[in-house]
Amino acid sequence: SAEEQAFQDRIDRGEKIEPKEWMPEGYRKTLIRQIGQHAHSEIVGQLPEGNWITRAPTLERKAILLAKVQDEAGHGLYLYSACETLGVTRDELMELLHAGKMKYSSIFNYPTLTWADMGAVGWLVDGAAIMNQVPLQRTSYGPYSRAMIRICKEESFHQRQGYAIMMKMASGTPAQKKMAQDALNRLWYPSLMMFGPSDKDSVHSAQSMSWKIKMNTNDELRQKFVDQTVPQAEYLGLTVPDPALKWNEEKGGHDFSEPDWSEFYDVLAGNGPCNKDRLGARVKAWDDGAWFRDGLVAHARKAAARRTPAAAE
Amino acid sequence: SAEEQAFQDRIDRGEKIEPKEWMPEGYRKTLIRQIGQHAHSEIVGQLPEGNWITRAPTLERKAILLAKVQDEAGHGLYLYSACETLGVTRDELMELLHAGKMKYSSIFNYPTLTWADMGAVGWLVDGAAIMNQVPLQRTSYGPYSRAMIRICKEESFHQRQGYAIMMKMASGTPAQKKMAQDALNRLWYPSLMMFGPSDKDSVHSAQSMSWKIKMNTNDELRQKFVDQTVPQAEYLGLTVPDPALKWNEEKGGHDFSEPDWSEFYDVLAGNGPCNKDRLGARVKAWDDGAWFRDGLVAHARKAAARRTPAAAE
Amino acid sequence: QEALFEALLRIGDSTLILAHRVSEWCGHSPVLEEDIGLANVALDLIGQTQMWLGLAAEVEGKGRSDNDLAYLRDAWDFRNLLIVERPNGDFGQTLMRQFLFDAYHLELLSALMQSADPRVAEIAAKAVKEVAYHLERSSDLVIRLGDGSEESHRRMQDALNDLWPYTGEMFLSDDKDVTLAAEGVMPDPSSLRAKWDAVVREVLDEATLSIPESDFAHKGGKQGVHTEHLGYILAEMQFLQRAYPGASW
Amino acid sequence: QEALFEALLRIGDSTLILAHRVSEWCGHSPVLEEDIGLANVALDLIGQTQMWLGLAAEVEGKGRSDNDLAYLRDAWDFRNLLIVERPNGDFGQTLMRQFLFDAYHLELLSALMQSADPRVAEIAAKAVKEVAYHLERSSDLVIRLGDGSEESHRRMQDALNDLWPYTGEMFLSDDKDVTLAAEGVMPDPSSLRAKWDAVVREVLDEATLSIPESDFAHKGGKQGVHTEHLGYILAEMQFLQRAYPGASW
Repeated sequence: SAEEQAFQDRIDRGEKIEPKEWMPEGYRKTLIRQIGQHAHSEIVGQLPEGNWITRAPTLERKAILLAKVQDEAGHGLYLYSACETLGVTRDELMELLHAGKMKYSSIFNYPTLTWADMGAVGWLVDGAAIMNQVPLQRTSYGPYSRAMIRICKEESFHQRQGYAIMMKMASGTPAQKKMAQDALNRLWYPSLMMFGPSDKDSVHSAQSMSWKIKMNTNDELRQKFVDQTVPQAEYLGLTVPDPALKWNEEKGGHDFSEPDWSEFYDVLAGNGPCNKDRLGARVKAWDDGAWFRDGLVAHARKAAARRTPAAAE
Repeated sequence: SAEEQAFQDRIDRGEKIEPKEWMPEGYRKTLIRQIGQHAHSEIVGQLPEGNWITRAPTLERKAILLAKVQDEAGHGLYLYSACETLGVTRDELMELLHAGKMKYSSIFNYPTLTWADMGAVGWLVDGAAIMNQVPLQRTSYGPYSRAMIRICKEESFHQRQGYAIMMKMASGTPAQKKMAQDALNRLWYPSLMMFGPSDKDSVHSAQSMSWKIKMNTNDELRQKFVDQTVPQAEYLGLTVPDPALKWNEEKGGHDFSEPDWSEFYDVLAGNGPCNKDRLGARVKAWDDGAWFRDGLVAHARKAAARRTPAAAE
Repeated sequence: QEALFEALLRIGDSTLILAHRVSEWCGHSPVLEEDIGLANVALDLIGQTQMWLGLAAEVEGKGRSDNDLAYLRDAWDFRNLLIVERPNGDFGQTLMRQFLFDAYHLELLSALMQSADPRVAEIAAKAVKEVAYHLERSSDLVIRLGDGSEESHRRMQDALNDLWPYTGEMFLSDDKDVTLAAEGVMPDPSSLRAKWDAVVREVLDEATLSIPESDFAHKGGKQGVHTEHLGYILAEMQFLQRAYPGASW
Repeated sequence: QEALFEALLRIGDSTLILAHRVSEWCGHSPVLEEDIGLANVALDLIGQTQMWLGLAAEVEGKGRSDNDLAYLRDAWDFRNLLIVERPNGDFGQTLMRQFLFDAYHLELLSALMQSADPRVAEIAAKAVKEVAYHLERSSDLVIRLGDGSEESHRRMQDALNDLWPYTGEMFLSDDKDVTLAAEGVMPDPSSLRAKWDAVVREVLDEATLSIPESDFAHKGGKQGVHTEHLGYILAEMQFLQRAYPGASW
């Protein structure tokens, strides 16, 4: 339609779309799915790292980790707000998450098993997230773009902190070094999966790219991530768990093994190491907290009634 | 009455009273209170020691502690059975406990704070319990007397195990020795309280003694306990936390300080360190387990109905 | 030798961690008879742990004891099945976990009694009677609660659904399993499946419970990749040995 | 000197253990805003712990660090108030514990700002703003939930009843308190009671909650005699430092 053409022209010119402006239903829906999923990932993402807060090995590390997990909750807040500008409430989004009708990033279905995972999550998982998110700062939807700008700033800080933990571990005692290598072994392929399936198997991509909701292909970003991460691993003295990994002079990037995509689809389907525990923890938190939320609503009603006694009659 | 006189004569002759035989209502009630309280003490008594099973320092110690706590549950079982012969059910007794209408031994309202407490509880608490129980093997009520005979055998085994832990601790590292002394410091006076208030303040005593439900006065037993325990503490190289403690040649026993009876009455009134936690844990176990007990009853009904189909019609 | 060491850890760590979980119920179970019954199971499992880890330490030959293995390894060196580290949940979850494990445990021990290694066969022969009783007890309760009240049925079915994905790991073989099976020291885990299936299906049928259809299997425990729960178990279990190194208890 | 060391532990251990309890909620609270709010409180308390235990280590003069004090002492060497080691319970219990402690904490820090020891006064001055905000936040929520729905009122009243017996310890003085009060380094704990009472009563009144009548007070934390909960907290918190002694993180 003409409306759609005008909309696409605006995007092509690099204009930002703002909440009250006209947009195609598909654009709105795709954005809700994408931003909502990102928001859910932030809050579910509190759990694997939250798992080590009470066991952080020093007071400084505990404080840094607490601050990081707090930032993630904050990112969830920005993103839910961005999503709400599209006409869906946070509670609706939560319900969809709890009913299993919306996803969160599958990476959070892997367990955090040693302290080195706090380093590897920051280094690899936040690293991959940033790789995905930096281009989204230029996404076409205004509130989303602005949320991404704030988030990227904090995420790169988190990534540096994660790398600093890896440095400590990799240059520590033999046990610490072993922990660091073990964390890399377990998290390498799941991190590669964070960019989604190979372009040839990826649905929705073309439309999302023309709408500037998606800025790069999955394979482009994955390649970039590998090329950035491999020298960092070398600097740490750790070995990337991929015997096929090799610099390819011709393409100016690394050749590397694909992750096991059957595992990816399994985890997506609910059969990951922690799917049930993660979603179960969120549902329990929500259900156990119902009285708290209801209590606050009840108080607000009473307070309002006291302010305008007429309303109470 | 003549009946009462005949009953008292039997007791005086050393005869045992058996369940179906006539007995004064007061005798029955006093026995229910005393045996029920003793049964409750066994099951609440699982908690302070159960607190260290998952943290026992070696596999052998863990096994010994598990076996001990299991024995306590077993003692509870004998005693509830003995009590049931007096016309009250175990469930009724449980409800009285949970409603705070029946007591358990106040000693279990003290926390177990270090591994040495596993030694001190065996040595002092079981030691005091045995001192109370040995004479009760000769009590006038048959089922109670027989239960006490079984229990005393196991308890003295527990006491030796407790003392063995104390030996290890007292001859161990400085930290272990300190733990042992600390446990003695905390548990000495509560153990003395286990014999009940001083004879001059003790109610029900005379009647219970003539019925041979109570065989010795509180003060007699307390003196005996002190005289037995002091040399054991000396052998361990530990100091009884009582500066007034002294051998009195004339009376052939130790002089010692009375425990703080106001603390005793406070704890009895519910204001001990763990009263709420202990009773709360038992009530929670009972409430959480309701579906389990109901399920078993439902199954038994179904099974009975299947056996005699007529009953189901 | 190294394969045998690992295989012994797989058994001994499983009995140790299950004993830990079971013993958490001490004093908190729904009836006094269960307090006694569970303590008895935990006690048997600890005794078996002492034998398996004792033999593992001997096979390793580095001067470590059963206690050293139990108290001074971190999670990644543990080789227990994931199912035994699952949280206790309600009593139904605990019972179902016990039943599913007991049925496997009994088949395993029965096979181990034929081990070419007499030390292994001897331990298995000692443990098998205890475990036959564990299975008798847990089967009986699973049947009564599955075919009990509506609520008890629902809870047992939920427990089965939650735990089923943790049973597949019992029957997965890796290189070490293959090596030891070839030597006749240990059975190939996959060879235990048919009998386990038969026992489990019979009991669950009688309990009126439905076996979940998914055959997804959590795995990793046997290779030292555990759930997030194990770290907490060990922090608690090992505290005294860690905080007071070298002390004798 | 020894009295000062002890007094600093009493403050620093209380902030440390409370931070631990609060941080257990991370990712599990009833709304996202509370996840953020609680993490913030925990973060402030950890920062304060570093200062208090850092100064304690300096005063002790035995070459220990704040981390050594936090990670390498067993329960009996901890000096925190018992209230901070109470289990989190439902969110109402957590909030009520926070409120009762915040009100005390603010009075304590206000007094410490006048300390004759400038190092103490300096830390107090840094912490007092954070804690004023904690109290503002917890008071507000206690009022809204106490005067909220029937259920939220009931839960807050239950929380108050359960926790009230743990408030008395805040105001008990022992020899060490008396010594330091005489030197003007620390306030006499009993001197903080009146203001605390006033603040707490005002908030609880507005929250329509009734203060329990019993004045029974649990005590012992300040002397190292704790509840059974502290041992479990430390086993978890200290695991890495205990299991990998001497490593740098």
